[in-house]
Amino acid sequence: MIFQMKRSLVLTTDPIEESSLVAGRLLSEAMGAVVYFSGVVRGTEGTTSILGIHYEAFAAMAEHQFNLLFDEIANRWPVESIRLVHRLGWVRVNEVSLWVEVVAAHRGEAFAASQYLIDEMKKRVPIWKQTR
Amino acid sequence: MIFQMKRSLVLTTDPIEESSLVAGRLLSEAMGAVVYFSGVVRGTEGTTSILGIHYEAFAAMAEHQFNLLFDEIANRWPVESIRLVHRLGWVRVNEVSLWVEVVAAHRGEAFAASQYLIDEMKKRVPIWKQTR
Amino acid sequence: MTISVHFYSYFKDLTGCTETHLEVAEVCTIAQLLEVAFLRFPNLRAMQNSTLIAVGLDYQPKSYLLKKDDQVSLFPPVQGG
Amino acid sequence: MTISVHFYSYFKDLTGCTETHLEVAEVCTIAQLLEVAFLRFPNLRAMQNSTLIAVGLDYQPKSYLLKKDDQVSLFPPVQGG
Repeated sequence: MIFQMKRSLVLTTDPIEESSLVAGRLLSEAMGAVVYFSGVVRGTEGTTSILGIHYEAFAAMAEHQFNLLFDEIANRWPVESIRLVHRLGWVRVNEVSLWVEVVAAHRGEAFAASQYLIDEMKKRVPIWKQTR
Repeated sequence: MIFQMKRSLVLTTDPIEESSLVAGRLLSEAMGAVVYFSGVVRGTEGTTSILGIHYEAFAAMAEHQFNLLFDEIANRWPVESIRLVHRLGWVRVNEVSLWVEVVAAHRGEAFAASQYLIDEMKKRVPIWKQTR
Repeated sequence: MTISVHFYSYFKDLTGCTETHLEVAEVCTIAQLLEVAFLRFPNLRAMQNSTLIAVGLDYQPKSYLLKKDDQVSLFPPVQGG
Repeated sequence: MTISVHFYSYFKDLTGCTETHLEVAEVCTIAQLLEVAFLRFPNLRAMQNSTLIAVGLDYQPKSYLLKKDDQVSLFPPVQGG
């Protein structure tokens, strides 16, 4: 079951090109639901205006922890594929720092899996931010 | 509060161009979360293979019911904007029939509002399908 | 008075038309209109528990009291998305 | 034995380094390693309740028994997304 779910994980200092990512979507004829999440750097942190956020990762551990999470999702929901891109380094306000795509047959599992993925990564995946 | 939420509603027989829609996204600096849902026509209905689905709408009422739903969402969640495109007429297997974008400050409200919108439209908005 | 009634989805097949005009009493609820409709289109009666009813662009209950020039729409459960 | 310890995020500022080597007993838990670390880097002690601990690429509890060549990482709560 675990290995039937396709995964794509990218940690990158390049801007996240959402349109190209969406255009490159693959899904089989049995799939009916795709959920995307784009996390965007907000212009304020608390009450302070910021210019952007610098993201630092313990990259090898981040990849490993993402893969453990993907395994959990594959065991729990019939998801056909997950693609996740997390930006590292300097990300300006209004730019996307996290992009997630979850493809499933039905929307219930696509929404549940994508929310679980984001909630859990924020607890476990070793990435930190520093506002500037 | 209601009128602060931007809305865009399109009912169309043209293919839904997700990449262009994503590229045309507008969001203010206070926004940090965008949720997209793409509903795709599956290749089977029950156990039968199909070629596609023909969507019929009572268009004026569909628009009115979508707007009532947008009002409810605007009253309930601090959502900055919603864009929704529903395809009508003949839609082939693997093509998108419904596309939704919800922009909010935080992911909790973006996920909640998008799921509520889709759940409720499936109960109230007068659109019907006929598989072929 | 005369009430115009529109049909959508497979209700068009059940009735063989997209629109009809039904003659009803001056004081008439949607429930009473439906009885008139079932006499004209007997195939609709079996669907009555799942029939959705709109007047103009809004859903209305069977107790709704019809007014002159009301446009009634009858259709099966919706299936968008 | 000697254990290499990596720091991430503002733990680098608190310690002034990205990596260090700490000398510990041959039988040593992470809890005991942390005590050695707090002597060398007193600023870390205040963070101990929110410190996350990994050995290699996996999180481990303070009761974990260290092995030769274990690579330990210490860092504050993660904030991805």
